[in-house]
Amino acid sequence: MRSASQWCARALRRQPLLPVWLVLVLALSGLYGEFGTVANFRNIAIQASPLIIAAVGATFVIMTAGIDLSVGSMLFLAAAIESSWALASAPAGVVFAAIAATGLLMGLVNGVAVALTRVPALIVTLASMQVFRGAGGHITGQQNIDLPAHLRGIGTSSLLGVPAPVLLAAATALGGVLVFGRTVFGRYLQAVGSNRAAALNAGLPVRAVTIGAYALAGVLAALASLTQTARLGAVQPSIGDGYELTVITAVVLGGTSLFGGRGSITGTVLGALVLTTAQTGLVFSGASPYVFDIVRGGILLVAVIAAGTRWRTLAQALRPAAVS
Amino acid sequence: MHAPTFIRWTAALAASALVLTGCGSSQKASGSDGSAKKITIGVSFDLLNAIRQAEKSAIEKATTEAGYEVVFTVADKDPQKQSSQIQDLIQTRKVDALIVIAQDGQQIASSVSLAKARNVPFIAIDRAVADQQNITFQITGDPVADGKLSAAEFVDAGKTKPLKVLELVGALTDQNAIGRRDGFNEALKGDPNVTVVSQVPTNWDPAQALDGTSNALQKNPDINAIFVPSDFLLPSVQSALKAAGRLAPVGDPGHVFLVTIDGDQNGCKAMRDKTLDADIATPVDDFGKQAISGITTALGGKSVSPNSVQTKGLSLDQANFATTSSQVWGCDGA
Amino acid sequence: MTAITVTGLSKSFGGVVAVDGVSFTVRGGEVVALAGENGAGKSTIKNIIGGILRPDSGHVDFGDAGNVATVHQETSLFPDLTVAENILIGHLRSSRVGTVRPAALRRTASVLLRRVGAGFGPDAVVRELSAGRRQLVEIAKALATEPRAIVFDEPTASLNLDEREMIMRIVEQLRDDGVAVLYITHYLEEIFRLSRRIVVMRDGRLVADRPAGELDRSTLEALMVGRELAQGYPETTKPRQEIALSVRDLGDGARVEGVSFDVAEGEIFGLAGLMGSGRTEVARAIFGLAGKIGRIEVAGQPLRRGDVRASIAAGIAFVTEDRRNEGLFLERPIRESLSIVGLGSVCRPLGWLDHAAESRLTKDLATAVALTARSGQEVDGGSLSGGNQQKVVLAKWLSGQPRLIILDEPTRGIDVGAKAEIYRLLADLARAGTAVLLISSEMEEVLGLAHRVGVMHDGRLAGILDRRRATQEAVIRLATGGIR
Amino acid sequence: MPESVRGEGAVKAPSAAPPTRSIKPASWLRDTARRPGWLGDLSMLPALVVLIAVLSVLTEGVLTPSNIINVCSQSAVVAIAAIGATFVILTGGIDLSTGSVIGAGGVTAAWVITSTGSVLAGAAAGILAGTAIGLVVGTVAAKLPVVPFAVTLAALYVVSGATTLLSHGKTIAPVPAGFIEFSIDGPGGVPYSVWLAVVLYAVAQTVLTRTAWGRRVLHVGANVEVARISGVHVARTKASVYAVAGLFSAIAGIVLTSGLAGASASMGGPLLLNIVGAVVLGGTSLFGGRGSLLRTAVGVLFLGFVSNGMSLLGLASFDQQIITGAVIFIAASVDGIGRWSRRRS
Repeated sequence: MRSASQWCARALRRQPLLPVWLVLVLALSGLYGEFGTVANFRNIAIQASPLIIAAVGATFVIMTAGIDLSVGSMLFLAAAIESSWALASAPAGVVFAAIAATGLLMGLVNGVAVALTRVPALIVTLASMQVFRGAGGHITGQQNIDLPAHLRGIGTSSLLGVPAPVLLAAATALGGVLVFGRTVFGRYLQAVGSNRAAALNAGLPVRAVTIGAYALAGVLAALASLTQTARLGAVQPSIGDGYELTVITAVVLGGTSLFGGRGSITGTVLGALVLTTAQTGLVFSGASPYVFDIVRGGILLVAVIAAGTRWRTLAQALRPAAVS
Repeated sequence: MHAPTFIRWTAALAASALVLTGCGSSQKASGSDGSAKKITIGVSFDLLNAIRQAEKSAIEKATTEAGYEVVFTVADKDPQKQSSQIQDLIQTRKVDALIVIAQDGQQIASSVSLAKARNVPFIAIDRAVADQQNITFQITGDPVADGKLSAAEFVDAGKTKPLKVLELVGALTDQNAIGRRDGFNEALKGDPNVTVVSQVPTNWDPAQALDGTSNALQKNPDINAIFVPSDFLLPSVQSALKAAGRLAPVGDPGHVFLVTIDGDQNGCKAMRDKTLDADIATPVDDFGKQAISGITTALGGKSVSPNSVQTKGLSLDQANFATTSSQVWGCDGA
Repeated sequence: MTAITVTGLSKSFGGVVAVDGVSFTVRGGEVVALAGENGAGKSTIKNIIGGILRPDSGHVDFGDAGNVATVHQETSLFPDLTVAENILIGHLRSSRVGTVRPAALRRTASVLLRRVGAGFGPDAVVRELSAGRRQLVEIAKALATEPRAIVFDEPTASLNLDEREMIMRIVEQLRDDGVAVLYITHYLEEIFRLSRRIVVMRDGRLVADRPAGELDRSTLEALMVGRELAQGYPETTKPRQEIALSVRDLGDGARVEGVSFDVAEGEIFGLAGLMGSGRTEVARAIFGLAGKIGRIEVAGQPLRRGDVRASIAAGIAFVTEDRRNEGLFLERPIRESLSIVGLGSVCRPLGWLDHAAESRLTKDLATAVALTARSGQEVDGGSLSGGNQQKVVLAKWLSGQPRLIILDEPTRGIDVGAKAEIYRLLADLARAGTAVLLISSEMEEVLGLAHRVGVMHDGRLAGILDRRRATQEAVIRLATGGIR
Repeated sequence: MPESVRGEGAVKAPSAAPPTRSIKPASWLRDTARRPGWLGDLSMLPALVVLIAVLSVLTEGVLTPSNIINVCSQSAVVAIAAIGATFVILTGGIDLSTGSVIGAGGVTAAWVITSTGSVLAGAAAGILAGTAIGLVVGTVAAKLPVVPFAVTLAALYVVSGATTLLSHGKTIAPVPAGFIEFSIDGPGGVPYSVWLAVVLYAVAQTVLTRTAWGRRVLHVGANVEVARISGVHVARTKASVYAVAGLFSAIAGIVLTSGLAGASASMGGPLLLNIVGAVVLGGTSLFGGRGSLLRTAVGVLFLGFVSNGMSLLGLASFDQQIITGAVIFIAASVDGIGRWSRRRS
């Protein structure tokens, strides 16, 4: 009993967002009868899936004290490749592999540029955001392209009653937790974000780790694209427009520090869930969609201030490390 | 110091080379400006999507027939960019006439006055502009009428079975979206058989349309009809229906009654596949033809009359599909 | 059994020669000290040996040692990782698939921690450790490679006496185990205690490589500086009657409480104590950087709590212990660091800056502290040597009329020449009537300069000794909790 | 008051004369100590010249006076907003809410103009609204333990959501013809908006280099702890910088309203990338403490010519995106390499 309550207390300290989310869910279920149904939770889970997948990738990047503004454009370019491949009516497996490769390539472009030049990640990904979206426009010719049925499959199929997008998101989250907590790469990520100069001094493969983080983010953005387009059933030029800010919001909401070194995958998943739940709740309430922007901003601000004290100490601790 | 300087200049050269190669090919495509006499028409689009591509082809077809040249620019939904591009077209490219699809009917006003000041005929198509006095000619669809035409389909269907309607709304900042919504709602007012049970804003975003439809179907399971204000939201809606287990072809008792507007390839295909009940097609070809004839008139020194035309959409439904589909732009290539 | 052989090393940075043809050897089982002023080229040598820099010419050979480990000066740890992860960061790959086994990590780390005599476990997050403990983690990390040769770069720079003693014992232990040790430090007593041979560098060249027994303190200093230094500390005059600073029952709400003392105008009041005894916290509380409990008066006027600007307005100046991060702008011209405090005095209405007045002011300030920056006042602060940086920090406070100047470790990590100039400056300030609160880990410096010495122990002021009674033994007795 | 310098008499001058190094006249350009500051600020100018040269070869009309005026007038809005962004970035912060404040300021101004008919009242209201928003954002960013990226991201959502909500998503128009004229014509055929931008740059650059506030902005960005300990009111400086950013965003919003003959909540959104891009392209460090408005001006012109050139070439919009991205990256890395080499030497 005691250890259970201790465990709860520890979980609470580590994930202060968990009770926030639970309260949100309970409140909305109390307010709207149809909210608290299994079907609706299933809906929320499906809707949150692409965000969770992309945000897990972004967490890796932000963990290295980087930032990736090109997430939305990567989503679009991956979707564009998917649609072009779909035109050639290749089997699903080939298409998926091609998309994963596209994601990897995009992530590598970002990662190599960030790791090997002295240009800040903000600018690198600001630039690649334009380039990827432009390339996607090239491929699609700015047309709406319907996906063939076998590619829509993962959007609607399910395994043991769990929808495929949710399975994918869960697998991504689990994989993220494992990579982050149980691999050398995960430790290196944290080390690079925590004190880059020290990581260089310790002979860690700082560049490789940085490139790896962006590459992972690229692959996961492509995977998010896959789930998103499969659900939409078509590829449209507006896919992923402004998505980067939503993704970053989810990550920051989840308590990952923009200074790097600190954060968690579970936090990110919870961040994505809180955002999606709030959005669904607003649809239930019938409020104007612009209210959602205001609510989202408010949630972000409160979360950031709540986590702020930790950040400030972090910022101070990191200052000496900035001088190499 | 020397090596890095070298690197810097190599990089600068690489940058210029990139711009060169990037631009070189397109310049050839845009044709030579050398043949002085040829009349050049500047075209400024708000964005590029399926319907804009159709409008682009319509304009290209009409200009080729008239023997004019075209320069295309696209503003990517940015009114400031559109205004800059029109400025460039008028003052630097020195085009003879303009065809514009305005990102914002009000904010295009300064471009209209610039064209007026430089004596360049200004033709607005597809989306209405506010400054009617200073434009040469305007041809648009009639969003309110299109909304009403859509509503008529619901009224018809409502006679056999009462309809609980989910109404998707485009962007609240877009006159076309608002017109379609208002026309639709006005025509349904007082009809006992058709009730709008839920209005979902989509911001013209397929993902929002998908999530909004899912949530609305969740909240109101008795929805049995959906009004989709543009064809490009149709795949989202059908995805949501499929996820909710509500996707069934026309005629099936579980079918959710669907009407869309635009008449693009998606819509036409859905009509043919009998998953869509009606599509109000925009007369895209008319836009191109009338715009160019307006330009020819204006360049001839005459004023175009009437200077504003609204063309109604064409109702394509399952009953008239065989006879009418050939007039719908989306069915052309299908 | 030679472990480190350095042959003809040269390295220059953008035309400036940092190291010029340096050769020496370190054998297994001996400690060789590398001495020299700041900027003499020690760090470059260390970085070349550690593999961080590549030499322009010459080479380093490790013989049968195979590899060399480095214990860095500014701890290069990862604040967000645990102690175990930090120690073994270079050895995480414990399985082929690249997964981490936390239990194995912890076990290995514990062994290493015991070896350095650490009294804490492997699971602590480094952020929460004190400077001394971090240094132990740093050493444990170096030991993880089982090195036959270790370079220590100022390992004790930020440590208190106990911790310094502990580090030196570890070094001696390593030496006895047959490890080759290259020891870089500014503390001459450590050099003489530990090393068998001393290698002295000046301006990038090796000027001496002699057995320690052949050198005494003043010869070593002379070798480092290149000229004979004036011996001892400058004369100070008698303090005045007026009380400049009065501290009553001061606390910072955390580690420090009940501290009371007065400093008279023209008095140099030394604050001694072990690292962690609360000296720095007292200084920061007085200056308003930490929350304070109790009462502080400057020239009879009570000081508003926690307000740096009020403290400055009252005439307090504060030279913090961390000049690089709190003292001056490393990436702005030193002119701006010099004028920052006195900026108000060169402002015309509407905040308009009088550039001519500013440059007059900063020239005067630079002259006052004998700043010997070669390229004028438009160079960035980061390009100055440690001693010159410290002079800039001191100078910026002289633009007002400081009633009280607080100096926290003003001579840490700076060369002997600059030290002497700072001592003279302090004495001159006191002679002109400024009260000086001097915090230093170098006991000799406190005893040599201060009129009275307050000794901190465990967050309290254990006692105040006047110059006659302030002996090394008395101070240490108080600092370690003994009775007066 | 250099007379008040202590120790001038009390402290003896050093006995050892500082070693002097003679500097060859030819090397003054390379010597950071001797080179005038503004010269370093123009490090992107060669790139701009190369760009214009390349564009002139590719297409005609680039270097005609009318086209140059076009580029300037098209860049005026981004230029003005980039002034505020430069100050924010100089403190090491970032303001993602710029675009939304442009919308909010413009909509407020347009609303007052359309309801009262007074352009002056409208401009005042818009500026007041923008400055107030900036002050709130800045106060939160300065007083609470939050990072500017997150605060201004939240502000972006809240401000644009609220502006859209309050304007019902509509464009506020029409505005008087004289107000529209502001962006079209002016003395010498150069629109008033361009003159305004030039004047604002001169003022802002002077404020940055010649006032105590400007110095404090640089110092907070260079090292906030040094600034705090030296008596700089850090929180006030930070808050003021965001208020100034709000002020300039609002002015930009009003100029944009004039250029577009109406204001909508969403009109500033697409400009954020150009604004931040221009500041960084100019060479102002994202880490704070280094940069100037001269740099930003060059960055703004650079981006202005890039988009003008592409539009003259009639490039498809996706090609424009690719090239814009590539140019931003290449220009930033060229400058980065330059700074890297300087640091190495």
